[in-house]
Formats: sequence, C-alpha cells, structure tokens
Amino acid sequence: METTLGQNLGDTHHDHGPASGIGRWLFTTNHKDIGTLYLWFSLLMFLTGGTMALLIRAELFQPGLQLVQPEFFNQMTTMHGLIMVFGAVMPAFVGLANWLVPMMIGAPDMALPRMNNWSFWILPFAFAMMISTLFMEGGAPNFGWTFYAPLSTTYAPPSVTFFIFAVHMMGISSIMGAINVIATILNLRAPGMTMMKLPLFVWSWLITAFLLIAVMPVLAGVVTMMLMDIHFGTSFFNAAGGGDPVLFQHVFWFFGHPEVYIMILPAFGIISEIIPTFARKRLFGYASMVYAIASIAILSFLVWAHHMFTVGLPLAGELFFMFATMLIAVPTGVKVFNWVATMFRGSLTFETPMLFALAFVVLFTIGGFSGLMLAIAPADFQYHDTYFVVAHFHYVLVPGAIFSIMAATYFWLPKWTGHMINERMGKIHFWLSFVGVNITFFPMHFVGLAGMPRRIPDYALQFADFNSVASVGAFIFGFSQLLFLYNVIACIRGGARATDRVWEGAHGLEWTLPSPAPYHSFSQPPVVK
Amino acid sequence: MAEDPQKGGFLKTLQSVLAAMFGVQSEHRRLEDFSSHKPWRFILMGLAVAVVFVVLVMLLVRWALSLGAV
Amino acid sequence: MDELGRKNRRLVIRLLAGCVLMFGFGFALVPLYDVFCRVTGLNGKVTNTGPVAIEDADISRSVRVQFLGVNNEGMPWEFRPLDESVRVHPGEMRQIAFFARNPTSRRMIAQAIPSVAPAEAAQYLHKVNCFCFDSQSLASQEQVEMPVLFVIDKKLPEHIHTLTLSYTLFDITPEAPDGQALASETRRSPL
Amino acid sequence: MTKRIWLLPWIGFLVSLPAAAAWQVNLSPGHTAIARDIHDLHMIIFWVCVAIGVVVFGVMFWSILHHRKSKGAEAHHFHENTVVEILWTLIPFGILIAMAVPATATLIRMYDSTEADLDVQITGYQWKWRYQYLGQDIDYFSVLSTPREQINNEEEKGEHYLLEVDNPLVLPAGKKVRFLLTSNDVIHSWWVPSFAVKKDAIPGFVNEAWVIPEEPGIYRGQCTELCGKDHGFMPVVVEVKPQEEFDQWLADAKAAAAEQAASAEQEWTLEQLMQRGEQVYNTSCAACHQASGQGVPGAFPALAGSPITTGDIDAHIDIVLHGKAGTAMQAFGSQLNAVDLAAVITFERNAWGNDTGDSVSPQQIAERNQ
Repeated sequence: METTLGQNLGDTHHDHGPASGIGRWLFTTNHKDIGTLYLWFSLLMFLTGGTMALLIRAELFQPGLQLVQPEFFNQMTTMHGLIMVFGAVMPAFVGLANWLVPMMIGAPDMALPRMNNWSFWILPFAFAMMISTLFMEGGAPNFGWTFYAPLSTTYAPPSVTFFIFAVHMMGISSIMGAINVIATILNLRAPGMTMMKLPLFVWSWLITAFLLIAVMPVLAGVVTMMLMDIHFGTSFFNAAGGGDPVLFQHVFWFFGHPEVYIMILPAFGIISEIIPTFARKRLFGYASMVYAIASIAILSFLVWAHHMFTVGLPLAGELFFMFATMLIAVPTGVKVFNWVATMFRGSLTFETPMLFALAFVVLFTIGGFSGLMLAIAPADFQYHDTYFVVAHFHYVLVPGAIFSIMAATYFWLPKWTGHMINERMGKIHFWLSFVGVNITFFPMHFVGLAGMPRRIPDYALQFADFNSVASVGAFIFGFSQLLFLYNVIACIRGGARATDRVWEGAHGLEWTLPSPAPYHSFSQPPVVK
Repeated sequence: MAEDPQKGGFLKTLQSVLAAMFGVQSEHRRLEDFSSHKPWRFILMGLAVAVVFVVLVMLLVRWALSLGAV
Repeated sequence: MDELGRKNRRLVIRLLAGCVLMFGFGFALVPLYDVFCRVTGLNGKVTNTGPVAIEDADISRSVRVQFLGVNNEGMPWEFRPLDESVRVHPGEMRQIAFFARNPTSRRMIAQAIPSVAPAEAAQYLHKVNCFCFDSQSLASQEQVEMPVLFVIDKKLPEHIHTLTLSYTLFDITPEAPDGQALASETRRSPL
Repeated sequence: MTKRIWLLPWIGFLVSLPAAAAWQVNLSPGHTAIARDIHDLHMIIFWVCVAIGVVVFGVMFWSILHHRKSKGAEAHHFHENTVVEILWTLIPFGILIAMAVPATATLIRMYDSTEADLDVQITGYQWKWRYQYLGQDIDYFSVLSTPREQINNEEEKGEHYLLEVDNPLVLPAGKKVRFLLTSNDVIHSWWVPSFAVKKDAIPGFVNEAWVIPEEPGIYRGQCTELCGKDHGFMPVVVEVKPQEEFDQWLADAKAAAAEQAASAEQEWTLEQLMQRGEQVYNTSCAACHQASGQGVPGAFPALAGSPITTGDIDAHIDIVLHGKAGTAMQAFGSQLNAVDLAAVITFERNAWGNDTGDSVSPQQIAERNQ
C-alpha cells in the first residue's frame, strides 16, 4: 500500500512488457495479468463446482441411492454452492473489473497494484484449504452454503474450522479487491472522465464494491462467532447458553441478501455495455439505471428476512418484510424494460456476446418472476426450501450472473487477445448452454411446486420424471462448457486479427486502445471529450 | 453543466434521492446532480430516506393489522 | 504522483475503517437483535422480568397458559410440568412447578431455556421468579420440583386465548474427568 | 427467428400447467381453506407474471425480428423518456399493491389464534418426528418405514417410497388442531403441502401452527430444512380420521401404551429379544451404524466387535439410554420403551459375530433407568 503509481507504472516501466516465466504471474502487479489470473481461477472453480453439480444431478437422475451416500451428497451440495458463489462468480467479476476498469476510465493500471497481487493470491490458498476438507476425517462441511447453526456449529464435522478460515481468507480477498476498485475509479479517472461519463459497467462495480465493503465484514463476523462458539465456549448461536440459532439466520441473511446483489449488479453493468453495442444505440435511460443501482444497494439491506418466512416471525414481521420486498422489487425489475427499450428500433445483430446478453434478459426476468412469487409470504410457505427456490436462484445466477460473465468474455476477448473469436463455435456453445440451462432448471419449478424439498439425496417416485429431465439437461449444459474452454484457448492462440474497435457499435475508451491491449493501458491519459 | 454547482438545496437533493429509490431519473437532472461536488449530501439523504422508508412500511403494517382486526 | 499516493492512502484508510466498523456492526447485531426482540416480541424470546408491581387482576377474561417440558439432545433427565395447563386472569400472579429427576449415575447441571408461543405473546408473559434464571444441579437419582411464578400482562391483546410456555432443558455439565460439575461452560466437541 | 422457436415449448409448458396430470407441474390446491387461499394467490401471481412476460418478451422479440440490421433496420437514436419510464414503473407498483391485499388477508387468517380442539407437540429429532398429544398421554415417534433395500435399489420401490412412516400423526377431521413445534437437536421444518403448513422446528424455541383438516385421508410431506445426513429420509405422514374413528384410535393407543408397560414385566427369551431387537435396530440405529453394524468410518463408529457391545453390559445400557454428549448418539431412554431397549441391546450384543450370549431384560433396563 506504500506503493505509489510512480514507482510501479510510471516512466521507468514505460516500455517494459511482462516479465517472463512463472515469476510474471506470481509477482505481477499488472492489472491485465491479475485480471487474467482471476478469470482463469474462476473458470477452474466453475468447472470444479460444475463437476460437483453433475455428481449431484447424476445421483438425482433416478430415485434410490446409486452413486453417493447421503453424507457425501450433503458435502457436495455445500461445496458446490460455496465454490460457485465465492470461487466462480465473485472472482470472475473481480477479474473483469481488473481487466476493464482501468481501460474504461483511461487509467494506466489499478490504483493499488501490490494489494491487487495479494488479493488474488490469497484465493488459491483459501480454496485449496476449503477443498482439502473433502479429504479430512469426518468429511467436508455438510451443512449447506447457508450453514445454519446449530448444524454448522454443535453438529458440524471437525473440518468446519478450516471452512471458517477459508471464508475469512476469501472475505479478505474480496475486501481488498473492492478497495482497489473503489480507489481506481475515484482517483485514477482520466481528465475529463467525470463520474457522469463512467460506463455503466464501472458504475455497477463501484456500487458493488461498496456493498462488498459493507457486508463481507459481517460475513467474517458471523463465521468468527461460529468459531468462538465451537472452540471458545461462547454461546452466540447455542440456545443452551442463552444464544439463539435464529440470530444466526438474521446475521447471515443481513450479509446474504446484499450478496445476491453483489453477484448481479456487475452483470447489469455488462449487459448494459453489450446490448447498446449490438443494437447500435445508446442505452435507454442511463441516468435511471445508475440511480436505480445505487438505491438497490441501500435498500437491499432492508429485506433480508424474506429468506426466513418460516422461522416463526410474528405477523407484523412477516408483513414488513413482504411489503418491503415487493416495493423494492419493482425498481429493480423494471430495469429489464430499459434493455428492451434499448433494442427497440435499433439495428440489431446477433454475435455471440449479444446472444448471451439476450438470453440473460429473458432468463433473468423469469428468475425475477419466481422471485416475485417468493416474496408473497403466505405463498412462500409452500415454496420455501423446495426445488422451486432452487429453480429461482439458479435462473438468477446461471443464465444471470454466469451468462453475463460469458457474454463479457466473448465481448472483450478480441480486445484482450487481439484475435477474433470463432463465431461459429461461440454460437454452438451458446445454443447448447441455453438449451441445457432451461432443460436443467425449468423442470425444477415443477418438482418444487409438486412438493420436493431441496438438498435431499433421494426422492419420492412422483418427482422421478422431471428429475431425470433435469439431470440430462445438466449434463448437456455441463459438457458444453468444455466448448467455452476450447473457444477461449483457441482465441488466445490464434484467429482472425481483431481491429481496435472490434465491434461496429462499440463505444468507450477501451476500444480506442490497440488490440491486443498493450501491457500498460494508458500511460498518457487520454483526452475525454 | 451550465448550472451553478452549488445550486439546489435540500429539496433538490431529496428529489434526486427519491428518484433514485423509484429508479427513474432524467438525463438532465443527472447532469445537474453530478455537477455537485458533495456526494455526502446524497449519501446522507439516501440513508435518511431509507429510514423514512422503513418507518413508512412499518406504519403500513400497523394499518394493515388494524384493518385485519388483529 | 505523490499527490495521488496520498489520495489513495487516505481512501484506503477510510475504506478499511469502514470494514472494521462493519465487522463490529456484525457483532453489534447480537445485542441489537436482543433489544429488537424485546421490543417486538420476535422469536418468542422471553425476558427475565423479575419482580413486578402487583395489580388487580382483570377478572373479566381468562387465558389458558400451557406448559411444555422439552429435553434437548443428550439430556436424559425426566422433565415435565406438574400442571399441563392453567387458566389465569391477566394481572393475576400464579405459581406452577416443573418436575425434574436425574436418572443417571452422576451429578449433572442443566439449564432451562424458555420460549413462548405465539411469539407475539412473549412480551406479555412476565416471569417473576423462575428456575430458568439459574442453572440446576442434580445429583444422581435426585429429583426436584422447580417453581415458576408468573403474571400475564393485562395489556395482552384480546385475540390471544392460549399461551404456551415451553422450557427446553440443555445439559451444560462440563466434561470434567471425574464427572464433577465445575463451571457453567457449555463446550461440546463436534462429532 | 431461431430465438422464438426455443420459446414455444416453454409457452406450451406454461399453458399446460393446470392440464398436466401425470407429470405434476403445479402446486396442488390442497385440502384446507388456507391451502386453497394460498393456491389462489399462487395462481394469481403466476398469471400476472405471465402477462408481464408476454408484454415484455413480446416487445423484445418484435425488436429482434423486425429491428435487425440484416433487414436494413436503422437505429433510431432516442435514449430517454422519463414519462414512459415512470409509467412502466408505476404500473407494476399498482399490480403489486393489488397483490399485497389478498396476500395480507391470507397471512392474517393464517395467524388466527382462536382456541384449538387439540394440541399436538411436534419435536424434530435427527431424523424422525415425535408427536405428543398434550393432555392425552400419547407420545410416540414417527420413523421412515421404507425398507433399506428399496433405498439401495435391491428391491422394487413401493408406491409411497420415502413418504411412508411406521406411526403417522393421526388427527380428527373438521377440528382445529394446534401444533407446537420444537426440536431436540438441529433445525428441522415440518411441512404438509396439502395443509399449507410449513414451520421450522428450532432447538430451544417453540413455534406455533394450526390446521383444520377437512377430509379424512392420508397426507404426506417431508422435512424441509437441511438437518444432516438423513434429511431426505424423515417424511411427515398425517392420517385424518372422522371424529368417531379418531376417538377409537385414541382409546386403542392408550390401551396399547398400557399393554406395552405390562409387557415389560414378563419374561423374554433370547430368541424373542433378538427378533424384536433386529426390528428396533433397523428403524432406530441402522441409519448411522448401518445394517451391517460396520458404521461409517470417521462419522459413526462400528458396533461389530466394538468394546461397547462386547464389553461391560452396564456401560452399553448407559450409552444407549443416555446417549453420548457431543456426538450424534442420542439418548434413546426417552425414545424407546424398556422392552425395545432390552431387545436392541441384546441384539447388538449378539449380532454380527459379537456373540456374547448376553441377554438383557426389560427389568434390567428399568432398573438402570431409575
């Protein structure tokens, strides 16, 4: 943190490219290298978490226990959730921020390059620790990614301590990443790049970063309390000592609900960059979008207990959280209209990034609809903790967050590598993913409504048909991601040369740089009109 | 940008924050807002409006309960 | 460039302070939540009121107060209310008792945790004296009758006709080598 | 174009929601007034979503079809219209407020607190339910009755696979029954979809719910809060009987309890104990210690050849009666009667090559439990 930009990025390094060998990656303070590391790490975690998901779906293909035992099944659902949330989605967004934010605001690099290096390199250790619990006696954490006490405290396997430390490390990494993004955006904008001209992706990340700083410490607090309950005899969540297991849920969801927005706001930003590009029109209602995102951040702290309608809240509490949730849902939901209005009377083309963005709009909206249904407290009594909820949040996170990350990758990959992507392969990947996602998650609405609880390794016969369908879809979706891996590698290794602007409708500072983008983005600040 | 950055007082800030909560703001007003160099004004107002929002929803709940005769 | 360095450092310090503040806030949620529960009766958390001013009972209505004794996991004591339910007038002070017996061959310490359903009623049930205020220590085969002295607040909403007061008995015997009760610590080793 | 083709089967799915029978796709209307109210709410909000979806996606696909560059569409450069934005925010607001009214009404009805005719205490255990009829001296456990062989695919699965129990909760039709939910260990959640009752059972807390079952019949549900290993194997089965049959059942249950107490006094042979013990073992112990007595390494200790099952009898009885603090081993003293306890301990001491030849009598259990 002592580092000033002058020492790192100023004239002394002006002409230097990357160092060679492994040292380049270990000691790099370059935002593009670190962005690349984050993205590869996230892809690796995505494939790991995905493999676990496939194991889960394989077990659920038929009624009865075939492949795994219930203990291991619970470990898989827990690790799948944790890895996808903290290992795949969040690092991918940080990676994108690293690559894009300096280029978009006309900065030479991130504001705090050494801290940037740190914040990445914590992650592999955190996840190595987390994944190593699978091989420990008593097994990995088996209490779900929401780790409700007392299942995660008094009744947890011994590996819970490692899980807690892993969460602490991830939290520190996220906080450092967020600080870096904020410092970069606030302090390193090129002259003339006023706040009001920031691309929406930058805006969404700025707000996300503040959210991270507000809630990651709360998560750290809640796991610290768990640690103290387990090892130091305190009773935060232990009813025997006057503690309260429901308190755990309140504190967890105080973190957890804003966390949902942390995973979706950068996606809003990405989609708001891509759709205008391929509609060859400016984003409809940019101002509203910025204001709405900012207020979502504040209001997201007021609705947490809608995850807890069945814990026995008094009537007034249920009503409060139902009303607040419904009121807040509207300004969030109608942002979809802005994207549609951006497309309306545009001049549309459908390259791969646009296809993913369109799928995002449609499928995220469907996830929003089921979210609206879940907000109705009495109806939530029937939906809560069933597959309907699983379908809901997977619609928001897979074709929401994950599709936006893929759209972003296809969109900016030519800028990063200097090569055009293979459109044909990209489209195949898109259609397989799109079909696979829907075959996997749409039937989950049905089994949920029919009465299938979530997180069960085996189920009654009436749920069998849709579960088989979902499992088939999961394998289609899962294996089609290998195409993504192939596409990315192929694009790095070769392909048609990309022009500087890459896409006909592209606007923004990053497209004024050559493709591939030079190692140091803007050594001379650009002039922003 | 032509406007005086110090122009607009409490009411204008309130209006902007309410517009944010509602999720709709015009380009013109946005330019005005961002010509102000006092983000704290907006942040504090945002928090205050959030508190008012909570109180209003609580009153709504009271009212609903009184109607439901519980 | 030095100017920028200072700006960055100032920002980082502020943001870190924000983090520390939020970490503290996470912990502050614990007492805040207790206050919140006390005010709203959320969760049926019962407060230990201690002595209250004795008022005239409201004999125009009566409510049923039902008692439950629940043993938490690993708690072998026999534990039940002596009266399953009583009818009381709001404002009337009433004493009932729970029975407990330690059937094991060692001294054990237990803590009873009260809870009220419906949660809304929790704030209107005042326990003047209760065995749950302290932990209970029983020698092997010892048995005891434990009193609860309570008043239902006259402000109890009209629509509540039945209150359930439940006690869950937790084993808080420390795991001392000789089985002797030493402190009121509750540590359990995981699985 | 291609985009829309993919949407068609979906719309088909949505439209056929109420029609499909074999592949249940929708919430069942339920069998109580509250459940029907909730079902109505569910359908209203569903159709609202469909309507909004048709409009939004309609405009979107119109643009995709007609405003594409390949058709020569030129971009029209409008990018703001505050009036339109305010309108399309206000309309959903209006719709949601309209939704909130019936939702609030239903919720208030669900919190109705008039006197109940019957109080049942429901306690969640890892991984079974305990039902206590308050004031009736009836108290029993309800455990999954699906044979292990069906779960392990060694036998054909029955019609009510995983949704069947040994002792269902029995309720009278047409009476208001109040449930008091709590838990013995971790958080569970008791759910019967037909009654639209789902409430968490939390250790140290008591929660309240109620139902007026309308028609006699058997209603099935499951635990819905992740509660550990056998979370998927603790179903809820409720049998609703007409009042007279319920009264008869109540009387029979009381008589059976008395008989049970008497049988503890009689003499039991080793064979009788072994036979009964195996049944008890399979319902109460096999989930953790496994039918083979081998346990699960690292999680649940083996009983075959263990020092507990082959060593001191009193220590063995103690651990079964009182459990082992800090582990998943529960205190079965309050869960099983003396005969079952004697039988299962005898079984454990003689099965899987333990062959101690020991026979434990119900009287011995009663003594240790004194």
